[in-house]
Amino acid sequence: MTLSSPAPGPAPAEAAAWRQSLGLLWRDKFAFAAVLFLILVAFAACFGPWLLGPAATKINLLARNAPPMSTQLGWLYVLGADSLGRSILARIIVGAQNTMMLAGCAVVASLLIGSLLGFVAGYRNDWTSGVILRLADILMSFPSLLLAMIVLYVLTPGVANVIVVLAITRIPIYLRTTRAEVLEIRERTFVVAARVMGASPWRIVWKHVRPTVTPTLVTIATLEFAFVMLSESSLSFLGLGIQAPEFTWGAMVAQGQSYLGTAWWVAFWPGLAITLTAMSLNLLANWVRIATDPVQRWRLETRSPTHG
Amino acid sequence: MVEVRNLSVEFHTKGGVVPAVRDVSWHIDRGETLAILGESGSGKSVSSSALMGLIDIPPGRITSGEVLYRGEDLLKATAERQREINGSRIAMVFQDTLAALNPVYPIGWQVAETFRSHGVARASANAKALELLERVGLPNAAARFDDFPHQFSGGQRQRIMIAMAIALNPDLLIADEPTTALDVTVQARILGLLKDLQRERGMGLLMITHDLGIVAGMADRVAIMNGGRIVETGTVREVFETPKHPYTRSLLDAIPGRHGFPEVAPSAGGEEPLLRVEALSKEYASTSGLFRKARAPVLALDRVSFTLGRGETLGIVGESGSGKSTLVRTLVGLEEATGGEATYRGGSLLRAKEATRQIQMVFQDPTASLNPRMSVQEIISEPWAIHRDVVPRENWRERVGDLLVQVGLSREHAARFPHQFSGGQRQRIAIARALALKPEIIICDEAVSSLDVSVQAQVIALLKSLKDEFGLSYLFIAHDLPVVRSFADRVLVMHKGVIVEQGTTRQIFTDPQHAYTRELLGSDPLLGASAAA
Amino acid sequence: MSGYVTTRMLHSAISMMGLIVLVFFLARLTGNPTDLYLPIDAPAEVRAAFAKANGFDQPLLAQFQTFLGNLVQFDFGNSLRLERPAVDLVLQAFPTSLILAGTAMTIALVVAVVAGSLAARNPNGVLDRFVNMIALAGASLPNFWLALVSVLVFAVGLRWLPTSGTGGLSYWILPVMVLTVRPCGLLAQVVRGAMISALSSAYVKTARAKGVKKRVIVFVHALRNAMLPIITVAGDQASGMINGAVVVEMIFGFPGIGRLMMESIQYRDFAVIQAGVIVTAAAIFLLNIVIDLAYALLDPRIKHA
Amino acid sequence: QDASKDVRIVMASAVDVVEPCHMNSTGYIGLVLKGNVVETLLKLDPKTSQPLPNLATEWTQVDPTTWRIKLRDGVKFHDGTPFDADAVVTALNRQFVPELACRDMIRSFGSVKIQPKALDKTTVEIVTSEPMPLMPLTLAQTGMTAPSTPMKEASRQPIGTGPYVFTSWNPAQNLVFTRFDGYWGEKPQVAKATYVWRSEPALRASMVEVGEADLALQIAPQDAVNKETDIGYLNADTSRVRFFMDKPPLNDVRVREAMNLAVDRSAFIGTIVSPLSVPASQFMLSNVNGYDPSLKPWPYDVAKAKALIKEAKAAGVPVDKEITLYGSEFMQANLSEMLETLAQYWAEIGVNVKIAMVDKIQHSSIRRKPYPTDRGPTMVHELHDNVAGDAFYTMIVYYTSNGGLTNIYDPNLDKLLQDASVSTGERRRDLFQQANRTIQREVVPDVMLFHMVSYIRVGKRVSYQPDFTTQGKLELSAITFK
Ligand SMILES: Nc1ncnc2c1ncn2[C@@H]1O[C@H](COP(=O)(O)OP(=O)(O)OP(=O)(O)O)[C@@H](O)[C@H]1O
Ligand SMILES: Nc1ncnc2c1ncn2[C@@H]1O[C@H](COP(=O)(O)OP(=O)(O)OP(=O)(O)O)[C@@H](O)[C@H]1O
Ligand SMILES: [Mg+2]
Ligand SMILES: [Mg+2]
Repeated sequence: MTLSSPAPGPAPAEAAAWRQSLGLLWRDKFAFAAVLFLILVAFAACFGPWLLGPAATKINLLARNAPPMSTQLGWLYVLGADSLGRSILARIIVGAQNTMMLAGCAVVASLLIGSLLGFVAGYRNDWTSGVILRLADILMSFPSLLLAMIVLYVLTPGVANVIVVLAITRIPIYLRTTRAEVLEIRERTFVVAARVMGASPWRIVWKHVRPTVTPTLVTIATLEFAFVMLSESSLSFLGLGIQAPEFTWGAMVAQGQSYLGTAWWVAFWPGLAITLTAMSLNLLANWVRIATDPVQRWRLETRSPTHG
Repeated sequence: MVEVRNLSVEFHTKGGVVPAVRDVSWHIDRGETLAILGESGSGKSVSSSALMGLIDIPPGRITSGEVLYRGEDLLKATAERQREINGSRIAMVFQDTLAALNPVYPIGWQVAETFRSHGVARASANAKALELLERVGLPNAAARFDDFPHQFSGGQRQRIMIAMAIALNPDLLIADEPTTALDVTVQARILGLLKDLQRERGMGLLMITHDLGIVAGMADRVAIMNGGRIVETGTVREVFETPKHPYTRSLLDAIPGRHGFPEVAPSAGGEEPLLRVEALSKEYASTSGLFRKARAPVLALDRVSFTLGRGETLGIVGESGSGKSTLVRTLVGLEEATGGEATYRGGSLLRAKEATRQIQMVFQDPTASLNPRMSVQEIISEPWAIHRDVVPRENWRERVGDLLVQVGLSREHAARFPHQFSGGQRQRIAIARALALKPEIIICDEAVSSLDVSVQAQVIALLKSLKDEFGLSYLFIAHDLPVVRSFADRVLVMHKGVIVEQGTTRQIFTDPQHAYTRELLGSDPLLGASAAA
Repeated sequence: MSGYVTTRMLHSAISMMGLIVLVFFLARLTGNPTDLYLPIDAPAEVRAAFAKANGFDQPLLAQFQTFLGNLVQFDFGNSLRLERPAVDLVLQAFPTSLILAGTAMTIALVVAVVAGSLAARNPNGVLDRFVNMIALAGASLPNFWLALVSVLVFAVGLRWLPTSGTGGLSYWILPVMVLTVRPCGLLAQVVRGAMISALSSAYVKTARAKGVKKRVIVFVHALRNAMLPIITVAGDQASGMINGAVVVEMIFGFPGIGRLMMESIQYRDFAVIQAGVIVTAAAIFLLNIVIDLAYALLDPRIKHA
Repeated sequence: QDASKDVRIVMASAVDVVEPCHMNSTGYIGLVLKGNVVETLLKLDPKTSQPLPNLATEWTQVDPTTWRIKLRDGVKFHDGTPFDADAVVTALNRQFVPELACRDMIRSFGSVKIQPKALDKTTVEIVTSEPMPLMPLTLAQTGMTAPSTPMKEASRQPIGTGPYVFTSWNPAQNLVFTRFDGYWGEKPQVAKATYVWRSEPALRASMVEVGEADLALQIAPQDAVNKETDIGYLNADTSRVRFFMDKPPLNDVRVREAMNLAVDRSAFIGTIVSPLSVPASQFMLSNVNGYDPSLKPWPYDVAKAKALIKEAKAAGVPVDKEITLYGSEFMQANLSEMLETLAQYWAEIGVNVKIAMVDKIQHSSIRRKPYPTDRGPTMVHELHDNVAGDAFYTMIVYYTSNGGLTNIYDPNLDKLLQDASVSTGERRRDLFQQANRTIQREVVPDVMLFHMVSYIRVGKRVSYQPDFTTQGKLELSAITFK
């Protein structure tokens, strides 16, 4: 009657699930490298200021714009020095904290608020949805520079306030994406089936709609991570961003751009850090996307040598 | 013409390798019909998909075998060559039509695409598509050419699929359960059409079906599959009259409709019915899109009235597209009625804020009704998560296993995901889910039509025992008249949105009043055969 | 459908009112412009006279009333900085930005759709990895950096293109290119993600069985199903650009709305800020209506409230 | 048309206003108009700051409040009207029209009112409400616009007597001048000048490099690497950090001295500021009347600075209290680098300075009176240029008790400056020099930093020699073709 499939065994324990995820990760070498890099960044963000804080702010006009790949000034200067002779390496490591906090908080905040509103707007499809969407319209057309100016003027220019600016301006993309997807998913038969079972709207959204929307949201969120870092950089470029002596990678790029013609490395390394982080996050997100999709998961599983 | 030799296919899953097809061989000559019969999940769909290069590799893997089409091994053909053959030389009718049709394109466009893909100009492709749709009996084809798949009934979609497949007069047509959603009259017409094509063009037909009646009427030869292997082949007569394999014998024994009529439940009398439907109407408005042309509204239900008593099974039969699904969808609140009233235990169903847990439903399209991201365990236990008081959480795993066994699956399947099952297996999961809440009423929309007869018999036995034990009532939509005959207490006959006749099963089957009912009963291959005998 | 559009227009008009109120009051939180327009050592009387002449001495509500009164007569006020009707300035700058944004978005969308779809055909394959890297690198380059480097390379180094300014077609190439890169990278990713799901669905299998060409399967069958998130994200990017490709316009000396708004914000030129917000918001609202209509057009199952 | 005598000039900021009565207060207006379209009655000798004849040939002070000016004969405005005494009266009166809110009037006349009068066709008499010993310098700033210029609204098509006619203006893109054939003076070489603007210094430099422009103003020091084309010059700006001496620890002179001694100004030169910059001892350039050449910039002496701080600390001064230093990028590019470095120097002697970069508006309101009382110890970075040639224009505003931008309340200094501003000749200079010495040695109201340098890039086709007036005035007649 039933198929003779090898017994899959009872529910795998928590630890086994972990090991299995790790195994899947190991099979995607790109994602694995990405995770290693992100661990490095996280480490820098946690301990950077404590390890290298003074080195990152120590001004040394003699080493101004010192070129990279020279060991004359010591290993801290392998990536060169910025226009005040500060070690770029040290600044990248120390700046990781502000950068990650800024981008992370902004992305998470806008993701949470935006997708929540998007779920409501997509699922209810009545006047609440109208109100939410018109609010999103307002947010989308409110000039972000004016917002930055207002926040920086009314509040003091600090990391938290830049986060507020960036988070607010990025809400609509999550909101609208979530809503668009929900609109489609809510018409699928399995959602309809759940409704017949008597599932509450919240349950339907949480159990059926959310997992289906999540891959798209995760893709967007990782891209937004880069976007937010760069927006912050642009704000710095326009004089509306984070203020010295605080700094982020974005601010470092903005500061370095005036030396593009003479000392490219000042803007290049922090820019590279941004790109690599964004790339790692995205590789990881792609991996998560595949690993959590039962229909796609074989792409990771079948590389397994044991299945040869 | 086509020959399959020693084909084996396996799938990689988290739980290990699933050998779906093992060492299967068969051949079809010009104008010949081969029927593959077999248990649901025995590898019928997979083996035929392999022929067209439709197995995803990986996770699937063709471990051995060859597929010869006019001497050419299709498994070794280039992608371009395979594409040329697909659709024009070998075509396929898929099992689950809602998922198999692209939801965002009009059906006319999709049918015409078969022509366009093989070099027919757009305008003549459209004309030919329309002609085909009319030929397969899609009502009002010209007007509905630009409608979308979700606007059609299950049977109508199936006819659209068939139209798509026979478009280019293929040498070989693989029909995977092509008539499960069709009422017998339409079914007879479609089968007749296929026979004509065979006669005219010498088309080979590979018929995958559960319906022994169809096999008897259509097939030249039969192959019986079980557990991924072909356990028996031969001419229809050989196999039916002298079955060798025990599985074949059990299959033939399970043919429904050979037994007597069920006794009419006496409870239908005095007490107040559970469900009362009065003059229920539903009209699908003309959805004129921004750039879509408007069409006349479809009147899917026209003042339908009936009652359902406690412990009663009400069979609903009728022409495909006559409004059966619409009726039940309206009852559970998925469509808004345009008129009339339905009450459950005296309370209005149509104006209820929440769906009652006492009415559960099994949908016509199993694939679409299961969330692809949930495991079977999660799917079946979901009703308990919604209604917390039914089964305590620590018993879920156990109970899910029980339900799976009850519907003929195994406990191990709980960890798998819907896409890893065959069509019939998915339907069983959906049935298990509906049973989970032990509701008072279960609505089955073609719930057993994609199951092979032995499983079907098993599921129906299960439904019956639940009815006896807990007094469940069923609204049971089916095209398969023998099944209705053996299971239903009373029967409704629908035609073009109207109930043309209702009565006890015995009344309807032995003394049909309405012309349509008579036509219906007359076209059933088995009933017809037995009546003639 | 036209009923829907009318309702939407009506609702948008209400949001527009909200936006105007918001901009009017919030902008005035950023300080009194007197300090920007008078010499730093101007005596108090002169400051007071300036404030009076421009109505800054009135209570905010009174200022708002005046503004609304003028607005209903389509008078958006005069630019403080440029001493010209604000709406003229905005309408002059807007088309430039619109063309810039339109061209950049079109190119970005086409390139992203093609690259993303091809990548999605074989997730984690060679082409996919390649597209991924390029797209991400593109999505994580700062605009200003890209602008300056492209000037250094294409205008100064190779001398193929003019550095900046306006004029013939050649003047548009660099700004459009710089503007295209980021949305293109972003969209390519979104396309890829949505296409992976679409390509694994059952109707794709049907299309294969019909013998539909691979190209058609990808770009006709799957793409249309994947279109919802794509146009949503594209719409977001486009409205960002309509709102002002500030950095690009500033660097390349393009007389667009972004630069105008940036300068107006810096100079607290409230009349221009207001006029600019109203005009860009109108465009963005319209864009969103079109996108919402497109949802229903792309997916017939979606119903509008 | 022959384009060989045309030039293109790329500037840093857009020319979005061309009203000549703002031209001394708003850099770029003067830069394009002054001496090209609109001329002044007198002009200053760039070396000595002495007034020289221009549209006026003679000027005399008849009594303390009356000046008499003799005009050049035969001069015409671009629209053909003759330049005469009536025209001058109209132009002077226009400065005082309230609707125009002329920024130059506020600067050069302050609260003084004037009554100009045409004595005859070429003689004008100006009666002032208070004595104005600096009238010639003022007249070297005031543009003579044609009588047809609208009196109540800002001009969009300035008409003057200069060698160039204001030809076309697209505020979003460019501004074009062409040579005026009826010019009274020598015919300049440049036939047509087009001004464009780009905010990025690197881009301006590139434009000259590829030949899209002939002159790029204000290129960044780090981009000024080509000796042949890039010229650096003192631009009249002097930078300093001003103490708000109302709160401890900044109310203690030892702390202020120590903070001056703690900064190694020479380390900045050639790194953060241009190698041509000069450490400053006073808030004006050496060619300004009243500059004291004997004053030297503060030396770099950490030991002494530490000692002073220690002393102050011993006396109970909270020397390590956090001080906020405000700055604004719009004043000076890369300013935060400079301020960060300063803060590091001060940190070395134990003074705790926090930097706050603010917007232009905030910066202005921090700098000027009335000062809020609720802020902690404060310093502000500022730039000042005195192109008018007399110390008066600096000292009154920045160093007297009544000045709008001062934190000094020193009656002796007030008196000294009061005397100086009404005196003339040698005495005037001596008194101002004395004031400058007092300020540096006794009051110590600021950390004087540098006389700043700008760079321009001059294309291969033309020659141009900038000087300190180039910031506010770029005479096209000074551009010659090679
Ligand atoms: N992607 C997959 N991963 C794992 N197992 C699969 C996958 N696809 C199919 N199977 C398994 O292969 C077996 C054969 O499936 P197939 O679809 O051929 O059955 P079938 O004979 O057509 O049944 P039905 O009559 O119910 O449609 C089933 O047991 C099914 O569970
Ligand atoms: N959303 C819709 N828009 C327009 N017409 C629809 C829609 N859904 C169903 N219909 C039409 O309503 C009629 C009844 O459909 P319904 O699905 O109830 O038929 P059915 O009796 O269940 O048929 P089958 O046995 O083939 O499943 C059909 O003609 C169908 O085409
Ligand atoms: Mg099957
Ligand atoms: Mg149906």
